[in-house]
Amino acid sequence: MEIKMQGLTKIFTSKNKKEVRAVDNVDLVIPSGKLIGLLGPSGCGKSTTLYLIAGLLRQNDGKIFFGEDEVTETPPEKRGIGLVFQNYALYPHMTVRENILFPLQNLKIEKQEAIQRTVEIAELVGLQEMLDRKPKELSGGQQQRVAIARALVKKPRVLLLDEPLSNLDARLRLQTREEIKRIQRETKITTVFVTHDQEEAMSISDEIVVMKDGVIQQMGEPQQVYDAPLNLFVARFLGNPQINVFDGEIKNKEVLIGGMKVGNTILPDQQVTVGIRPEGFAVDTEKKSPFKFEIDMVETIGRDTTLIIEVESGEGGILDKKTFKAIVDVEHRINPGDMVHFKVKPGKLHLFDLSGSIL
Amino acid sequence: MEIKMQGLTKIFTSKNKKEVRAVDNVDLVIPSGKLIGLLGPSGCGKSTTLYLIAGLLRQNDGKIFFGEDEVTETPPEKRGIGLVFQNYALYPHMTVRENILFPLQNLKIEKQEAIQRTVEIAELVGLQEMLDRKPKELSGGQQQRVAIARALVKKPRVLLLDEPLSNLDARLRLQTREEIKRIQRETKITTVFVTHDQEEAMSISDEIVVMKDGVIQQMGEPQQVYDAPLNLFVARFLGNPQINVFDGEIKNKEVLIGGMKVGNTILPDQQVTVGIRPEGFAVDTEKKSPFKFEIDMVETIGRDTTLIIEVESGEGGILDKKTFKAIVDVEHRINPGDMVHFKVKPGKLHLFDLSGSIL
Amino acid sequence: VQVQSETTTTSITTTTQLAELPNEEVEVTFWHIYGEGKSALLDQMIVEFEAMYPNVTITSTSQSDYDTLRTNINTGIGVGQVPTMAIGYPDHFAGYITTGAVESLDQYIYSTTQYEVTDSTSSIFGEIVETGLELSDFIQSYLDENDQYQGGYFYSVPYSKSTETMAVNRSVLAAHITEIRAAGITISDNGFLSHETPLTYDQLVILKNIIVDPAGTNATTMKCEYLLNYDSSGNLYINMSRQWHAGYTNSDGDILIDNATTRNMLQFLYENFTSNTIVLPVAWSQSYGSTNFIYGDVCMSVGSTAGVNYNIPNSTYTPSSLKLGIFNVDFLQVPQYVTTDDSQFTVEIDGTDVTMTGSRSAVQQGPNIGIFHSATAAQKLYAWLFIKYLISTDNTAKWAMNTGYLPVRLSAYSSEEQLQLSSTFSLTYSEFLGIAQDFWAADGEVTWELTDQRWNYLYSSMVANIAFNQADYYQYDPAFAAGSHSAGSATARVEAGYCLQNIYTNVGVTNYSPDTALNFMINQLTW
Amino acid sequence: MEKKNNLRAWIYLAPLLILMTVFTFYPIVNAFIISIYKDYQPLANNGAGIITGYTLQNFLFIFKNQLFWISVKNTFVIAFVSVPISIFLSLFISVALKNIPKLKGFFQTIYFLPYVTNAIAVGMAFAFMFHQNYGLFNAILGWFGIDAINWIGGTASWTAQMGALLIYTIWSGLAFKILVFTSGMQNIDKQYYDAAKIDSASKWTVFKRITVPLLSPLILYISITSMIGALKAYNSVVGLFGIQMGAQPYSMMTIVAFVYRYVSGYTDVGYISYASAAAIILFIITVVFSLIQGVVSRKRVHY
Amino acid sequence: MSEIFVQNEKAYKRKRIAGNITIYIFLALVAISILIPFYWMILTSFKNETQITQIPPILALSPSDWKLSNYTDLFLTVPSGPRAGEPLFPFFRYMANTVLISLLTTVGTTITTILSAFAFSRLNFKGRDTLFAVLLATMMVPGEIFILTNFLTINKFGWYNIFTQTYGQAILAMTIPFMVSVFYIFYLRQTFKQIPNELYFAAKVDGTSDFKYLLKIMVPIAMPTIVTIIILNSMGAWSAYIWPALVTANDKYRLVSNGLRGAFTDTSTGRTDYGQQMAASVLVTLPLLIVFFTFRKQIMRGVSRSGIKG
Ligand SMILES: Nc1ncnc2c1ncn2[C@@H]1O[C@H](COP(=O)(O)OP(=O)(O)OP(=O)(O)O)[C@@H](O)[C@H]1O
Ligand SMILES: Nc1ncnc2c1ncn2[C@@H]1O[C@H](COP(=O)(O)OP(=O)(O)OP(=O)(O)O)[C@@H](O)[C@H]1O
Ligand SMILES: [Mg+2]
Ligand SMILES: [Mg+2]
Repeated sequence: MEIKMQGLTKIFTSKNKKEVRAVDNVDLVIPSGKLIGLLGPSGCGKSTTLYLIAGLLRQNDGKIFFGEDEVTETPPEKRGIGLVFQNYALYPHMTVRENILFPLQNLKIEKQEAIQRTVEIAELVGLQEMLDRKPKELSGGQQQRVAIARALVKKPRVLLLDEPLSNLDARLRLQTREEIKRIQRETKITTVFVTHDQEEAMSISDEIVVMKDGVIQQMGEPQQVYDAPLNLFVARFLGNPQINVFDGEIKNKEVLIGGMKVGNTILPDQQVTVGIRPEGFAVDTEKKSPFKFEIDMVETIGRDTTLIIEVESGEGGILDKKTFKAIVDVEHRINPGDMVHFKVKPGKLHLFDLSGSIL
Repeated sequence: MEIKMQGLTKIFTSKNKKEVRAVDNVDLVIPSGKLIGLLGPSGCGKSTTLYLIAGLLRQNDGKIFFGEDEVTETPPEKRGIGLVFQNYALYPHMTVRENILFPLQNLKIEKQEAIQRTVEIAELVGLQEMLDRKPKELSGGQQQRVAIARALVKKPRVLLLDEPLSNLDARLRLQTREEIKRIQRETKITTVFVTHDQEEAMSISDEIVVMKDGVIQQMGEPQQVYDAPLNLFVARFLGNPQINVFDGEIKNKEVLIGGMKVGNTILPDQQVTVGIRPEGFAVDTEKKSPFKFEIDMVETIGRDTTLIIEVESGEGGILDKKTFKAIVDVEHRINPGDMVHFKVKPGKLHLFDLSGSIL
Repeated sequence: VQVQSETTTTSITTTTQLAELPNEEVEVTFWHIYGEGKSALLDQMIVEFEAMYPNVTITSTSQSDYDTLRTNINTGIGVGQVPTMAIGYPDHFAGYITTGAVESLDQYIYSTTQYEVTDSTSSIFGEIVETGLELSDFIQSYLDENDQYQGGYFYSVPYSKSTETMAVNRSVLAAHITEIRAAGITISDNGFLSHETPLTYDQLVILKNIIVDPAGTNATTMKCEYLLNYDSSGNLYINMSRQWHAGYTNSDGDILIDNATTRNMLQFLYENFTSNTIVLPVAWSQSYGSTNFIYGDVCMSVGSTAGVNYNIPNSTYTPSSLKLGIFNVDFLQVPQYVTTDDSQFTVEIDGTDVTMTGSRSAVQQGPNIGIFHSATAAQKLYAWLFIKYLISTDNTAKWAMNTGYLPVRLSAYSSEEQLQLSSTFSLTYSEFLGIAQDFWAADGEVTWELTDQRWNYLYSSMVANIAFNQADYYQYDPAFAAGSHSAGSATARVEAGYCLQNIYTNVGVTNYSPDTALNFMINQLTW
Repeated sequence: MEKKNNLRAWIYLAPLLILMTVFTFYPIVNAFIISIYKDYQPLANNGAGIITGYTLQNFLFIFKNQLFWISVKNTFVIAFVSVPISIFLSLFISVALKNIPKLKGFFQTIYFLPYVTNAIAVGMAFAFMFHQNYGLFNAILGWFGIDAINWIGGTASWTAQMGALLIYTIWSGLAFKILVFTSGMQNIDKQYYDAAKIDSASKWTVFKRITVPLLSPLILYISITSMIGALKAYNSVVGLFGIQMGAQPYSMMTIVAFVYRYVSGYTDVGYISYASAAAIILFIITVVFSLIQGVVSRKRVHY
Repeated sequence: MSEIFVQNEKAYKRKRIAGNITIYIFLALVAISILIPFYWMILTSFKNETQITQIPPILALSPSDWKLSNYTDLFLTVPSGPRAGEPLFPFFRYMANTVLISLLTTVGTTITTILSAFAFSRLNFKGRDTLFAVLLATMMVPGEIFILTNFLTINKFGWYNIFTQTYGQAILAMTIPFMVSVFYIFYLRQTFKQIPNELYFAAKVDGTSDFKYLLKIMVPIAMPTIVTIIILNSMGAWSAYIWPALVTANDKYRLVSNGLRGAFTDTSTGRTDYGQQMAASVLVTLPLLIVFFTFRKQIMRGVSRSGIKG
């Protein structure tokens, strides 16, 4: 089922009367049967958005539709959603089994089946041996898994997940997320998945939505958003290590950083902000490129070598940071102190105007 | 200060009388001034270990030393530690400011200085504008940052962090973790950092400790543990995508998987379990290697191409999974359906005996 | 005792009517306060009565205490749900009367109607039953109390009556016989004072000088710390105001306490408190003085006839607390200021002699019994017959001996009914009175066996005699409900007692004036 | 959640409101009306009751009554001394209970017992404990070389009586408060105590900054209800001193006793009106104090 | 540095032990003062009349000196009259009445309390705070004022009739007016408010109605408070005195307190037989104690069960 938000706004007023626009006039259509990853910095309004969709918070303005039906005024229990809370919200007095059974009982699912489904889902999240424990007897990750099981077990029409994997170890995270993906694919439940882990978002989502300060920045297929960010915020937000951002200018169809040419363009002359992802660099083994730096640190993690270059503020036009990073193949065998000439791989040059929008 | 654990054991008895050995006879020395990453699957006893060090849980057996002093019986408030709880444990009735000030007040820090330090640390974690809010008016990530600030502000002798970054977005996570690292380096506070994120653990830690079912599996420098796992569990646990594990044998100094030779060894003939990390493969462009598969899926994230090969159970000697993955340079331009011959890069072949120990 | 029949109001006609008793099933509800332990005798009378009238059921309910009883009847009046009959104090009835809820009993008392019992299952089958009541057989003061209400009707008849008598420590008196005789007071060789004439206050003062040692009770000199304890400070106030003609209240509900005589009286009491002549139980933080009387702290103690036995020391007390050992006890009438009514007496107040006119007075107290208006004629009739049965000569005597109350009928004193007091001991009421009379006549030196049952009834018999002797000058308490500017009689009695207690607790306070207590009392009683 | 559930809420409240309308609101409204009746005799006229008009004189009656002012003085002293002390003491006991490693259940059980005892027994026991010569309290004072005090004897001073009354009042309210506080403390997440330990908070700091604020709703509850209870003190005085309300008559009189005195004489002309008027005055006093309490604590109560 | 640490450690340990001892002494003193009335009640019930009034008081009696007559007298049967054969103090009948009344009012009060505390703590409706303030205000009116009016009401309902009142009507009259308690609503509301909102959210998402949420989540979590309320409330019937005496036309319908107050006062002198009264008190208290001790674990668990955070 498609979820449609129109002009959705949520304002919190805290004790000292300050207003926080946690969700600000959001228009968003989540296509039916898709898994959407909702990404954004801490406090940008992700949880709030989910709660609005769930009907747990009341919007100050705007409308929500599930398919054709407006659900703006529908109470949460009538919306048919599954929700994994960021802090689990397990019922403390119930065992794991009871926690998972609870939504099924509410749906008046036949007892035999309910028990069956509970056991299945518990196995899925690896809790089969803990069904009779109370939440406080579980570790953080185990609690999170119970929360996931509880949301999934009832096969909801819409599944909302608020950082559901943040406390799981990599392997389990991978497993669970693939399981979620699988269930989602099979059941075609429209799913919104909040995560701060972009890798996770990008690998699992059909589309991702990037939010900032309650406002949607960009929506699209993961790779496309990664490859073609609409603004500097998105560019910066996605990618790890972060994109390198430089002060640059366009002069005679050439893109210059600190006077050094890094590429060509068809745009008119102007001051620009240039973004190049670490992996957008290639080592110019012929040492011809004017874009060269002395390497300060070399980190090899697994299969990549990260070259870290420390720069004086403003040196080389680098913005924000005092370092920039390039990731190159481990084969190059570069050592700290080496002088490396960089090329920018084709299509890896992102040009933004000074307000941060893509050119 | 060095932290030493001797035969540390913690047993939980849950209501139904089942015993859980959450920490099982752990001997561990955390070198003074080092940052140790504690890794392991959900429920393996990480939080429990931290709580034991903090003195919040009482061990069933074993001793703990801080430097020369046995602290086994010392109450937590006398141990001089900072602790970030997995679920934050912020004081709900205090504002962010009061939460952070609280430990300073207890240490009778002069008021002026305390306020100063509070503001500084708040800026560090990006909370300067939320100092007067109550925890429940904060987002999950914001709460976590308050918890970090509260633990850091008092400059503890020992700093214990229980998944302190799990709710932060990538950028903030990076920032905060580097800040933690910086503070740790400067102050030389012995720090234990629990995380399920191996990348995080590996990049931040001086040494990592891998735990399973309450038992320490391996301790060492991150790259070393990654490169030379002592057992199959560690090999599997570290690395993302996971290591590929095959059923193999050694015959005449040759390592065979499903009869195909993947490398040489000096070990005597025997059945072995072979581990090869996805990036341990290289594409044999000359198509000579007998180790060849038809590619089912190709995923390109950023700079890498992941080749996914689906196999029948047991086919090609692959254990555990029904797929195996190889990560190769995006340059190779491989498409689903292509037949690819793989070589194993030198030193990337891990051989384990059938009980899982390295050979 | 002179018993005068009230010839003026009795109008016995010679023509008696014979009527049929109603023979339908009748339930008579009867509310009282007698606890389960004490109502056995009452229950027995109920059974007997029901045997006499088989169509009648008496449902008796204990309301635990007088306050509850009154409250429940009052709230019941509000909803028209009251019992057929109930016992109650005069002020209760005064309250019920203002709402018109009680039935005047004159219609029965003066009736000449007679009924023949025609029910063959009755234990009195064939007998003739009268409704009229022989008023001349009742102690006058009781009657006065019960027809004091508006219009002079009887709204209740006396049921269970008691009075106050004075216990004295005869051993102390006996130890000082010479001095007492020297002071002109007649006393027998064994320390008995007159049982016919009460002591006067002049005599009390004389005795006080002889047998009181304010420094404390002393077993060698045989002196007590205080002379006279008065259990009920309310009774002390009220009785004394009558003895002094000081003005208290009247049946119209006027509060008459704001006068010089009363102030004098309170000042006099205050001085008597100060001199240890009179003491109240608060001195020992007690409600009753009997324990301290037994301990020897005080030589004389005025208390209810019903509490006689609490004044007798015996071996169950720890010897160390009995400062004068186990002593002999005698009972006397309550002290008076004058020996004949409306005569003069002189007391010293604030150092000067004051002469006043006074009368004799002793309180009579205890519940009466009446019928409520809302009951059916048959219920009322049977209720009346039941009341008559309860206060019949034999039953009132029986009740008296069993409960410590006094018979309400004079004829009880000569009743020939043998009353079973214990399984092996039965006697008539006059024989019962005779026990004390014999004892006194022998100056205490009777030759009864130790096991003689009479010993058990000696003291009850003493007070019964004393009560009968002072019945001459019984006074009743005016009963009235509160008006729009003053309190009712029950409040007045309580406040009177509190007034004295307040004065007592200020003994020794410099510059204290009893006027404070009186003013407070006035503030509480009038507005 | 945030939507107004008007209808639903009223359904939940229906049983309460029906019962209260009949048995609480109606009598209260009635009391207000009765308080301005002139010469009201509720039972006269065969139970229909009669009045001769309406008046505010009944209130004047109260103010002119010396006893009322005695009652006000005593009531205020009881309320303002016993409430803070008993709250503090019971908090202290509850915290102590929480902090002991062993015998917790044992003590809790004992503290519980007063609910299964009988008021008469308690009154007698206390009267004995306050006995001037043989009582427990004077024995204890004796250890510290303090002379025996006449607490509740017939000639006891006002201060001593009030002291005894306060001790008795505090004692009898303690068990309930301990019960509420101990069960309240169980609801506090243990993590906060762990965090406080890590933050090196002393026991006192933990008490002041963690326990008390987190219990603050309950503390407010207890202080409001015990303030109301103390302003309605009556049974404790009767228990200790009997119906004369003091070692000397009325020396420990309280406002409710004053009300009760006139309620129980309701058959008398105007008494029930006086009682209602006094009750209304007490009601106003209580409301004022509760409002003050509410306002004062607003900032400090954390929900 | 390490030296100091160790010293502190020892001093700390000493301090902690000393602290613990002080706490135990303190708690023990409180416990003793709470037990004294019980002791006194039991002791007095074994004394005879003169021993009771004795000064100085007798502080202990050896078992051989125990006078059981206070107890045995209670069960003496009425020799004659309409109640012939029944015990003087109808202990079992009064107990049965009391238990019944106690159960009914407790069930009623608990239900109304839970429902209204829920409405006041979770539901958002117009006039909520005003209504709550009004309820609180009713606590401030001395209840003595209600009695007369309520009695009249009970009568209008036909529950009180001096001749025809049935047991059922008496029960109604004694229970219905006491099935609400603002005091407990206030208390429970506080607990309910502390249950995190997320649980309500979670339950909504899990498809519960408000009512089911109340029943399945709020009530179990607030169990400590509810048990407390149940205990406190059920004791009420044991001390109820004035109202039962007022609205029962037949003393067979009354409660133990009515028996305790009335039975042992010598009506002619106003003196109370404390020995018997205490013996009866012991008997009345005993079942409570037995219940309490048999279910001690459950009750204490209820009271101390850790609630909200699991
Ligand atoms: N109070 C308890 N009672 C019973 N078992 C418990 C209790 N606390 C923890 N456990 C069990 O002990 C084991 C270790 O728990 P711990 O919290 O240390 O795990 P963890 O490594 O921190 O896991 P996670 O990463 O999920 O937080 C788990 O299996 C958990 O279920
Ligand atoms: N009850 C509240 N009162 C006031 N402000 C609030 C409240 N709840 C949330 N906020 C604020 O609204 C903003 C959005 O909060 P939200 O919880 O949606 O963030 P989020 O995107 O989920 O962040 P995170 O990843 O840290 O969980 C934050 O700035 C937060 O401080
Ligand atoms: Mg969030
Ligand atoms: Mg953990």
